[in-house]
Amino acid sequence: MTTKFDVDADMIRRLASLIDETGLTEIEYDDGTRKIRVARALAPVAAQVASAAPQPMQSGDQPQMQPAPQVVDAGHPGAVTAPMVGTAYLQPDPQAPQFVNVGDRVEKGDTLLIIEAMKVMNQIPSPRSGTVRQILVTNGHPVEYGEVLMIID
Amino acid sequence: MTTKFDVDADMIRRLASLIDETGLTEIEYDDGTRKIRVARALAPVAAQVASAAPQPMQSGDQPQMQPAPQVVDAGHPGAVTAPMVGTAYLQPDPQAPQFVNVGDRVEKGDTLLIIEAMKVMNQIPSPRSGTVRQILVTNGHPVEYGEVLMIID
Amino acid sequence: MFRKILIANRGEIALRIARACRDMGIATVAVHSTADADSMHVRLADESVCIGPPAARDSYLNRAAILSAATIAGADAIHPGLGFLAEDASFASMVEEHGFGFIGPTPEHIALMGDKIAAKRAAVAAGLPVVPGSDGPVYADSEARRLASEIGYPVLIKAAGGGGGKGMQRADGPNDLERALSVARREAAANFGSDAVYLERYLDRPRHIEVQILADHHGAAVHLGERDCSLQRRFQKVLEEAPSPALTAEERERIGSRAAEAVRAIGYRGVGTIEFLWTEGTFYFIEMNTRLQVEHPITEMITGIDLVREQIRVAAGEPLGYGQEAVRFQGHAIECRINAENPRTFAPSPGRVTQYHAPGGPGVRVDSALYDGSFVPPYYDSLVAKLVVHAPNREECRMRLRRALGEFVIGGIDTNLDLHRALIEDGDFVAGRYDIHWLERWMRST
Amino acid sequence: MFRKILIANRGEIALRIARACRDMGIATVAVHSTADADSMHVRLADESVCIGPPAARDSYLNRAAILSAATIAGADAIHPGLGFLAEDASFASMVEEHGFGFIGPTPEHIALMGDKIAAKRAAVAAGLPVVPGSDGPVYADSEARRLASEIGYPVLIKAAGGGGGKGMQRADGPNDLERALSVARREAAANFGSDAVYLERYLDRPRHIEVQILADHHGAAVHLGERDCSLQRRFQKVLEEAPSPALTAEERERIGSRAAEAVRAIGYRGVGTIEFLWTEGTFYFIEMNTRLQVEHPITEMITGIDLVREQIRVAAGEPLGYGQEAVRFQGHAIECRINAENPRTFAPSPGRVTQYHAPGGPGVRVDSALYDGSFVPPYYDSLVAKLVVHAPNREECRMRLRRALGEFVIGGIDTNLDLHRALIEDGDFVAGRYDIHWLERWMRST
Repeated sequence: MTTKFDVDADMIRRLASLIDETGLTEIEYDDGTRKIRVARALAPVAAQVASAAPQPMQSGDQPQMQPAPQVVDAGHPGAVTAPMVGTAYLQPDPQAPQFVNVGDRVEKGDTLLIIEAMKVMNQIPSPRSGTVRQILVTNGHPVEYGEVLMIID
Repeated sequence: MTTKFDVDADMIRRLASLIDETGLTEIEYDDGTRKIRVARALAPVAAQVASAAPQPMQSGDQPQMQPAPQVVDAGHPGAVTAPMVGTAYLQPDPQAPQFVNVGDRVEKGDTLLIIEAMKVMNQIPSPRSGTVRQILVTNGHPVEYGEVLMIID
Repeated sequence: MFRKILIANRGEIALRIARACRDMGIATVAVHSTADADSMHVRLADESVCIGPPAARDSYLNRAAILSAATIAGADAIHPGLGFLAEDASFASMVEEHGFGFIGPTPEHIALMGDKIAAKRAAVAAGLPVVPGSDGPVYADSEARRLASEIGYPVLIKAAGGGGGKGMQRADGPNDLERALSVARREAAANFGSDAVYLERYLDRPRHIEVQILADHHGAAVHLGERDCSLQRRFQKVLEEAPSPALTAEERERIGSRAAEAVRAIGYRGVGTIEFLWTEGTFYFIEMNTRLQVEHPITEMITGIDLVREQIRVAAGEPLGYGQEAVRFQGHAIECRINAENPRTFAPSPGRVTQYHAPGGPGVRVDSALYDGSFVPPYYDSLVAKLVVHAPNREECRMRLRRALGEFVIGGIDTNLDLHRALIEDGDFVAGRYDIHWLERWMRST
Repeated sequence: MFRKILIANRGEIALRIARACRDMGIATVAVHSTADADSMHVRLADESVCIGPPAARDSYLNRAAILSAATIAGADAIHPGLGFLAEDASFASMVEEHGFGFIGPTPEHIALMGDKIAAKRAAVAAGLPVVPGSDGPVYADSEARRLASEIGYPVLIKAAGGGGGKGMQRADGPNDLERALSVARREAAANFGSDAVYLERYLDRPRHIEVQILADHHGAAVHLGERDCSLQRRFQKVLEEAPSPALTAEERERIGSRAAEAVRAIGYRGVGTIEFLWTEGTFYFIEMNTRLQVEHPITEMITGIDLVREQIRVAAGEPLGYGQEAVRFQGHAIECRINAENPRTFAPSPGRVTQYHAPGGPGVRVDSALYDGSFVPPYYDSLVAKLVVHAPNREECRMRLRRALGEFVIGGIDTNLDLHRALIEDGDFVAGRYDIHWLERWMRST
């Protein structure tokens, strides 16, 4: 693990526009010490022909949940990952405010969001105290096991 | 090409006994500047199972023609290679002496051996003037196109 | 017909099912553990969902995660494959309760056949011959003694909840019975949570012969012939062939018809396999597997019927549409199970595949999720490829298999390819002369 | 039976023949140029002999080198494969003069069918329908004018020694005839060393349909059904299927029987293909290929007959052993020719293969000499793989082909995989509605 991870938002924006321009679905860049990967999953078409060629892992539902280029690195020291597969909710109920917002200070154990799996609402606690830097999930959209939900450091 | 090629006979003998000991069919060794490869082709058995795994090219008849570990490098500056496939004869007729022997001085154009192909006796001339260092074919045995026949430098 | 199927499995069988779906124009959802993110079954699916960490109990055996994945992906049916949850009646129930189609039999049939004593009773009721033995669990030693002398020694004591050779003991005579009973009970309790055991006659050197059946939801059922799976090591099948070199045409027809009738009698639906021991012309039911079988491709090769397609079709409620007379058997097929394992110790050999080249040409089929650069994780079964060969007759099939085994290259991990290469050269194998103990004897002698 | 066969070819067809030999227990000798020393056909042979430098005229077309190789290796027969020396009557003669078996027809039959005018006359004599046209070469313009008005415009002027579209000109009316004649004569002289030309009716949008035949040395002959090879680009077949989506069962049976009768009439032996143009229910003989055909696997898939095995068997003098009634057609098969070529310019794309993964699973066969790390040399044909798919009917076959094309990975060189992927989605292809010009029209429009 690197001691400090600095998310270079400009770099990500630049890579995102490169993705737009080139029609690529993924760019990975490794300068020997650091690696950055951006990907944009494609919308599935009915009975599309899958290819055995290496390609970014994609979920057909990801385009809805992550319309923006997705920067996922479960190895990020501030990453909070999904402990289960299910549907993410950022509010306790549709009328209520979000559990947390970007910039909020949270304590270890504070509820960050809910993941619904098998009709059960699972409150996901913060694994550490810190500041919410990024929220990477969209309210009401599915998440996979291990997916980065938030960055808190 | 290296300017001078020194055949290390001891090394070859050592590798040959390693081949015996280990049951390998080929050893290749590259120290960055020099490469040496020794191989012993196996006798074919009827309907043996060929393998798609990389292996030294082998002719089923080679065990007869080259019972000793074979050191072939067509890139050797002194190599004289077979211009056709056929049967090699080192003498003009069975009673006559060999065209050339190891240590002989030959002039460019001197006949080195005969390759019989399609009942035609083709005299193979020396491509250069020099000394016969090695004779790598056995009288009356087949040779492939491109196979090293002799080393003359 | 289903629109989108979630495949609750991994490796070659997940790939096999995905191929059938693609061939039918059905979208697929792969689920995978974090260890399998780059695996072929994920690459070739239309969508994929990561459902948990490497340990199978947290991923491929995680019922809640699989059902959540099916929900968020919008699948309308779930295929359990084989192993993992394929014979878990409670999973089948949950799948149906959540409104998904379960591509397999009813939970009741799964439960029935999962209980070895109940299954044997059902087989008797359906007219199948069984190994002579106790009608149910045997509790008292005195009862065991009386039954054993009726059945005739040697007898086999087997765990009621069992399988895989655990809780199984042989008693050669009355003096040996008490010991065998107590060991079997202890093993049964340790492995299956119940010390219930039952008695069966011990068969000397039988063959393992199983009949593939296929039934729709409307009462139609056919058999697709038998497979000879006698070549086993520690109850694990190593090489299977169809048809069996031992059966006569009359035996084949007779056991096939009885299997199909039995399936109709119990109202079974989907694909299934009825396993028998066979010795000297007599069949003895041992169990029924209520799922697709690893060795199903050899049946596909000799019948030309795509079993996974048929399984999906009937699960969607479609009628079979043909009768037994439409099932034709052509030629001979052999499957070699290629395992990632040490050739001497048989320990699993996980790792990075540094070279992969599958054999090709006529009559050769490879079902494998390996590719050059793929990783065989240490967490799961060591089966990494199935080499299936078809030819007009057994000897041509064996020659073609020899050729295909010679072409197969898997580098970076150890495999049992050499075991298969040697096995098919043995005179007994060439003659088709083997029983369920033959392979272990052969391995000790070579 | 032969003990050791020298395979005088390279690439996938040499591998195909080596596989048949291995399946039969016959030893193989590969010959190769220096460019092919590491190629798969060499790796999988029992023995190999380097016969010359990369240029085909000095290696794979070098008759003396091949015969010397057969002598030193102790082969007892030579299989010429296809292309190179396969239809060279003088090579076939030399092989027999040197005491080797030639796995192919007699030199006389090769020569007969190599002369397009003589072949057409032989076809007429054997009762096959031919395209209306001149009976032989046409020398005077006045004779050409008289014949053309008899045949009816448009007419096609073709080189007597020709093939491959060279020396072929179409004349739409009397005013166009003189120009077309002089161009065709000039091209014929330049390409074939003779300016002899002949006239044929021009058929508008026919299909290319060919019948596979197989005959032994004892007068027995069967047909193995037809292949539809209408999808062509510059006279090169791109995708073939069997059976043809256009023929009725009656047409199939009629043309098959006539082809088998013709073969018996001329005393032909071995495998061969009689090519026809077909339009509105009528067949017109165009030529006969006296060798194995690239697209032979689709016939193998629907008949279950190993054509190369049969070819070797009959060449060794064995009787066919079965009649037409034993030949059964099952399902549908399609072959895609995978070429190493630039997808836009169609220029060959030689180079190092950096990734290779062939599709697998049921109904999928790949004939290819590629492997991960292999090199496609620039000296030879660009065909590098044949993807052959079989299924119970045409639409299932197309769906399975789509799946298999999706699984196929060839990296490092350009291929036409994407062309095939797009082609099989076209509505006309789905409907089986195409003629010999369709593919070029489609490629211009996409």
